[in-house]
Amino acid sequence: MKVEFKVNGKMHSVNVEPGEFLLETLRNLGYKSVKHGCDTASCGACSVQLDGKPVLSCRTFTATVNGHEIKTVEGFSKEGELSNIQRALVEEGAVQCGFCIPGLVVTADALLRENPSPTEDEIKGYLNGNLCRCTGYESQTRAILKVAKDSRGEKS
Amino acid sequence: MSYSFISPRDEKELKEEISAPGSFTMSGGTDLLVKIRMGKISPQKIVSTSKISTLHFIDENDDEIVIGSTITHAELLEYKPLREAFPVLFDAIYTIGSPQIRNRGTLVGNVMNASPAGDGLLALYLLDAKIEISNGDAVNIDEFVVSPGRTILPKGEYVKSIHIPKSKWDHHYFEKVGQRNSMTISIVSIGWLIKCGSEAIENLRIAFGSVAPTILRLKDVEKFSKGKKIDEKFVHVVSDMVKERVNPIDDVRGSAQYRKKLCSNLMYRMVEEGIKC
Amino acid sequence: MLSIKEYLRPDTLEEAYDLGKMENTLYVSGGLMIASLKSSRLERLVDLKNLGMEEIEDGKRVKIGANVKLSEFMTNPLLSSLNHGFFKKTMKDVGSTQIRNMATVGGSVAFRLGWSDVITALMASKATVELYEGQLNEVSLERYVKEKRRKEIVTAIYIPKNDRFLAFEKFSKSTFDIAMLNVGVGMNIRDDKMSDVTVVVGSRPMISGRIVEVEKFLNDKELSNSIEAAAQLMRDTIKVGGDVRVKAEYRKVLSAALLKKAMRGIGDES
Amino acid sequence: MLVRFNLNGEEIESEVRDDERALDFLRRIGMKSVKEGCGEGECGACTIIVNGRNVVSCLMLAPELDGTEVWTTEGLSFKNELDPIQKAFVDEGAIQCGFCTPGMVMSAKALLMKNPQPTVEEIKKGMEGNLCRCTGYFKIIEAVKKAADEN
Amino acid sequence: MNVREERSVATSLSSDKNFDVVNTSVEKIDGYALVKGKPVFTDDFDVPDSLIVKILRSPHAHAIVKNVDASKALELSGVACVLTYKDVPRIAFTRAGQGYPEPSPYDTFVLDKKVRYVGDAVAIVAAESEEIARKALKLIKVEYDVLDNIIDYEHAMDENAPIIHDESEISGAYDPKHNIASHYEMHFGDVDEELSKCDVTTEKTFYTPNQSHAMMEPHAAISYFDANGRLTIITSTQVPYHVRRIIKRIFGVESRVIKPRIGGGFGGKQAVHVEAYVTAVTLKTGRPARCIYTRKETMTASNTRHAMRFKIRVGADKDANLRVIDMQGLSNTGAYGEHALTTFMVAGSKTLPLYNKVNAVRFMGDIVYTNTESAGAFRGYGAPQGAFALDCALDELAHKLGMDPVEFKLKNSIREGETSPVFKVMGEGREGVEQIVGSCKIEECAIEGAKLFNWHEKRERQRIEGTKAHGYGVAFAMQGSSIPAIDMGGATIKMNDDGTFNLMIGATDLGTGSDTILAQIAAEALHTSVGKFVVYSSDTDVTPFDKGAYASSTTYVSGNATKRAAERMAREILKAASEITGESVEKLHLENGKVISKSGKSLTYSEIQTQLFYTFKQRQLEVTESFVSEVSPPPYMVTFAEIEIDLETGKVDVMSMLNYVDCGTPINPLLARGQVEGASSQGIGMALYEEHIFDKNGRMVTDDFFTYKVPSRDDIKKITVKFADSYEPTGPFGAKSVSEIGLDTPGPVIANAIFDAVGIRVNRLPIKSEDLYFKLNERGLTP
Repeated sequence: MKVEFKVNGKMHSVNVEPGEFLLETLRNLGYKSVKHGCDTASCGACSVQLDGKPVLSCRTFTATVNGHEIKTVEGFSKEGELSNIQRALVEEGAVQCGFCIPGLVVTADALLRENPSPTEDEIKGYLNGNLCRCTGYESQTRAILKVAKDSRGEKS
Repeated sequence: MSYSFISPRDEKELKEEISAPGSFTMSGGTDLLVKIRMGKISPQKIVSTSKISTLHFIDENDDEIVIGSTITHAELLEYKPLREAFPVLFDAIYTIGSPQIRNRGTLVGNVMNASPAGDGLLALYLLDAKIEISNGDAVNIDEFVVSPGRTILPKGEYVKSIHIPKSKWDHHYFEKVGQRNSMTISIVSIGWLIKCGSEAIENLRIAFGSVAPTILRLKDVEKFSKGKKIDEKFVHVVSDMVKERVNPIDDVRGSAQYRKKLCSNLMYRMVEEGIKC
Repeated sequence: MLSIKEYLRPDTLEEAYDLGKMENTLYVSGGLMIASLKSSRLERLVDLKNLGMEEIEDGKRVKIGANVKLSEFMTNPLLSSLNHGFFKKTMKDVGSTQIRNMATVGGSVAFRLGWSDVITALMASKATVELYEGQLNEVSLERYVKEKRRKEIVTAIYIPKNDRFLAFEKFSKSTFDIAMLNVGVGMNIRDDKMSDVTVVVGSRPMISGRIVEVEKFLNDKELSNSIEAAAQLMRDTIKVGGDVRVKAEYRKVLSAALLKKAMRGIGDES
Repeated sequence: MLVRFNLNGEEIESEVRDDERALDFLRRIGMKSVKEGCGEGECGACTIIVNGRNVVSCLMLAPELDGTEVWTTEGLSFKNELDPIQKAFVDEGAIQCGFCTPGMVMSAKALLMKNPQPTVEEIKKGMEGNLCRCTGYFKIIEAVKKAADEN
Repeated sequence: MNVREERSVATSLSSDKNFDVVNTSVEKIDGYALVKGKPVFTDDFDVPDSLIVKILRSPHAHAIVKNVDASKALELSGVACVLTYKDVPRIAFTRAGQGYPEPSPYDTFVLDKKVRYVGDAVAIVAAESEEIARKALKLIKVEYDVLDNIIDYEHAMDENAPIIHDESEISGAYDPKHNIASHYEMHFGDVDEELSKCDVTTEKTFYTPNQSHAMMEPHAAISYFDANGRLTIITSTQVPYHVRRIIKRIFGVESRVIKPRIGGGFGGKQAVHVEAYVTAVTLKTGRPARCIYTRKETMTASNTRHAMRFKIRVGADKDANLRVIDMQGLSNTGAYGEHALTTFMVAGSKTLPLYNKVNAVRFMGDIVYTNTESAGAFRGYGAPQGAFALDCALDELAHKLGMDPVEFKLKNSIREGETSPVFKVMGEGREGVEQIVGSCKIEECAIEGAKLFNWHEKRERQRIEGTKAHGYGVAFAMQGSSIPAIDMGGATIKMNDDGTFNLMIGATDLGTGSDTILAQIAAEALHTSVGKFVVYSSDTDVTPFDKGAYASSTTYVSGNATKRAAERMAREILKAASEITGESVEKLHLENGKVISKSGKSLTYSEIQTQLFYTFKQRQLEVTESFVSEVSPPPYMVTFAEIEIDLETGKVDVMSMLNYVDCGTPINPLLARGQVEGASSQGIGMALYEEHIFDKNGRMVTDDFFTYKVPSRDDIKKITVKFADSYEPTGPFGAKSVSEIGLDTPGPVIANAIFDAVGIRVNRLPIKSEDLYFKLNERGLTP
């Protein structure tokens, strides 16, 4: 079946299988940042923004995104330039193996749009669906707090 | 460079397709695609004849051999009766392009290309071939070809076949002078057919390529030669005649002067070949 | 990828219902649960997304279209303020941000999952379910989860608008996990006196249901001095099962403990 | 338009553009052995075999592949086992930069299919449409001869 | 300014060491690519025309494969091949990626006619698409002769227990007829006699579970013949060189192993998992083959931590002198003996030397086969298992002595300049090496840590308030830095005329940041910045040999190799500069990417190499150095934790955890901190959440992230990391290891804190709220 949707502002018109998931479609289109980490909606590595909201692409039928807008981490940085959240994650040492990072970036970005000044608890709650096995989360939380602080003009 | 492609299955469909404006008929494509690439033509539609079975044939009878328009050079070379009947045509085709080109290019394509350097065309001139057009007309080759790249083929018609009347010759000759041996376009090409009488030439046909806007048959030289004996003196005379009659141009492959000299010199091949007539 | 033959996107409820009657066909709302089905018999999905059902309507009771996402409970001003902010607080414990952005209230109910937190919370609020079965019907959520139906389409949930205090407690191994047991409690409370009490326990591992004995016991009693006894009664009367994750005996413990926490929560709040 | 043809022994069905050259299409579907050297049929680097004959794929349109049987160099070797022609090219040092080699191999293959025991002259004639800038052709001729001898 | 060169303020400089690049928190050099989601992981590589490989796995824990009928599958269009044990070489090998000769038994075949756990491979299917491959799996008919199985490792040595490895080809196993993969015992002194002389003793049995690595990236490999016919394997591995060696052993084929970025490993990728399957398919079909494990396969058919049981006896005199430690262990290696002996030995060798003042030590036990997923290497490698038993036992002893456990453990622990006989006796799979401890700041860790944590103040607090109990625990740990006298690492440095260096290392960055810290080490030695280093790791055809990423060795071994190479490069640069300038080497020095002479001349590295390329004694400066250590200097750590128990449910939350670490010089404090935070979090998972449940047929029920709970963000409350001011004389710029030690303490520290809170000694991990509740209930502590 034919489905049309935008990824990072670029229109795609693709033929997909009726039972195809967005994760598969996006990776086939070359958006390799979207990761397959589990099969049970448990890890968040496949998170993308659907109309600005983080969802799990492994559980989203591609058929349902017809006419919608998707954002992956590929859409966050221009060449050589990082978004604030990306920069903070690198600076705070929150990127170890990096496998969970694309999903984390799109989720954290949504959090900061919805709530520019989240508390540590709010960060933890919002990002509870993004598993990371390397960092113990502390550095990732620090990075998000840092972005929030910077955006309030309180330079850390 | 955007066009559509269609490959009709029969001649009726072919006729419909080629009458549309901007459509080009393609048989082998070896010249057409290069021309498109070079921007010389911009077709809207390419109509391939390759899948029309009624155009893919070679017929032979006592009087002639008829070659369907989609027969490739390679197929002709592999067709034994052709080699026996028209060795000059065989030799000419044998020099065309490369195996890859001969596997795709057709004799009709060579005719349609109407190049003054057409190797197969030169042989057809010598052999007084006739072109059978889809409207039923049959036209002599030298009337069919008008000028470089142009023929009298009416718009909306196509070539069905080439008829080559059988005739007996004792000697035949084809040579092309090119910058290299393979894959080359001639600077000058020459071909002749000779029928010997008891002591002298009974009949001679001679043609040159790349020395005029079309293949040049030198009919007056042919007439002059009748009853003459082939020797140094004869060749000396006809080579001067040839020099006067060819009308080549300067181009990247050679100057007019060089070409003229080549033509007259090539006449000496008659002696070198040891033709006793 | 699911090996299915068709993904259909009907535009009307009637059409969807007709399509749903076909063999080996399931409805999709959020899609979260469908995706994990490994049934090789499934042939067809009927997407309910084009049917609208996204309204949140205020009135004597609040109508929530079946396609409303769980995240709306946290962000929609009306839903997040219901019953003293109960749903906003509760939904934080359900799934994750991504899951709440995908899962719909209709899907959460229609799947009748034993461990559903949403059903427990809604049941405590005395929600009802609107269904399409060729015509629109409405049943209480309790009845809905108990009854076997076929091919019905959940179209909306109604939450009564009132001043009841609600509390939800969930026990799970880690914070991003399904409940080993969950408890929802609702009541009117005036001067510590309880009335119109609902006590719901889910993930036992059987599906959520009201614990009528405990409710009866609590009605008309004072909250502050009934907690221990209610907990004891809960432990004694509740029917639970064991599974690989947790033994039945411990579920009983949890039912009592979570009831106490919920009641204390209501006590603190009121 | 949709074309169906047999590529290296497998049935292929693919959407092609009307004005796409067979060369571009074959490379697009992964047949990277087919090289573009000149784009006008002069160099033979894009040689493929269509219905048993070697042709230059730069002067062929992709729609024309419909219904044909096509071989490219990819189809000649299985695993690491080489076709005798490929082997002979390696053994005889007929490969220098290697860019012309796939086309060479296909022309040699077509030649030997038609004429299993060609003379040197016939080899030269058969390979005349393939340019090589490295080797001076001697080793190529020897390679084809060797492959023929081993036939 | 290049952000990578930005200096972080969060550095703690060793007073007498003045570093420029080392000991600063430069940004991870692969951070940008990762945070942008660039296609850098194995599954992100599109190799055209790849076959998709799937593995048919056994539904039985123990069975003979009587017949495999793949005819139906092979009829399916798009199926390239189905391989069974008849189609692959019958070469016994071990999947474990270790030094050679391998200490693990050769007891594994790519495919065997016997299956030994649920998930064991039965057939390899390769098809044109994932869907076809999955269909083909279902069409293969396998006849099994189901055998009795052993799931519970405590029954592996029972009389009449089924024999798991009865094949004739097995070698290197201790007593396979009794399911004993390996056995170890050592002692010095007479433990029974010493125990009898002790005033206080304690004896207890402790259990640790078979934890899953749960790295976020599942196992993945792609193999293909490159254009020249060389078998090339792109694989998510920690041990590319071992993979190459093992593939050669199995298939007799040479290969190139490329490690791209790795999505976490933690020891789980210190083995051959997927590589053998894709290789078999590529060899069979000539086609590229890719196999990406599902999460379920990653959970059920790769490796777990070795579950261990330790019966421990410890004793002290009344003056709180620890006199004796006796540990009798049992380890579950699962179906195959991967890392069987070595992990078990590390449970002793990386714990016992910490308490070097004892008169007698015994450490012994068996490592047994069971019909469960094979155990393997997992961060800590036995040490967390040993530490749980030892540290908890000492905690109890301190309690019996009425002594603050910090004080008791500190009093009896090792100090700088001391040694332990255990170092010499126990190595990994063989004898160890003697070593004097060159750096040990355990006093700072304990004393300063206690202050920072408010240990003494907190211990005065009320433990039970309402429905909650609070407890405070401490745990001590050591680890090692590399496997001495076995593991080697190499580094090649090449100077370019643009002023950059290529640093080529076999060391395998699996997310740890080793590429970055090795570049820091090289930059420090070459007096330039990290940004000048272009790092390549690891490609067996390009980079020099390195043992791989394990055994806390990369910073220490590969770091020393890198330092040596960089120092030699520095000498080469000085020599070249001397030749160019005519000034003697003694008058030249390196500074900020330049050679500076006393006469004031200066030449940049770029200028030197440009001259060396084109105009002057032409050559490229390139050096290769390697390093193998004679010692394995332990890092030390003291962890303090506060836990909260919900008395109504038995649920335990770790409210805060302080890790005070002596890892020598942290080459990159930010990344070192990340290592400790991550390890702590995995340790918390192991202590509280991560549990594998098997059904009676041996099938793992907890085979996904939905049922196997690794800690999520909200589960981790507060982890603080502090580094002691330490300098290891044998380490590169004073560094020791830091990657594993963080996993050793969470188990004991949480258990000790629970004891502190409610007086219940938990002896089994994970600590389930259910179990704890009923214990609390028994003691009347539940409200």
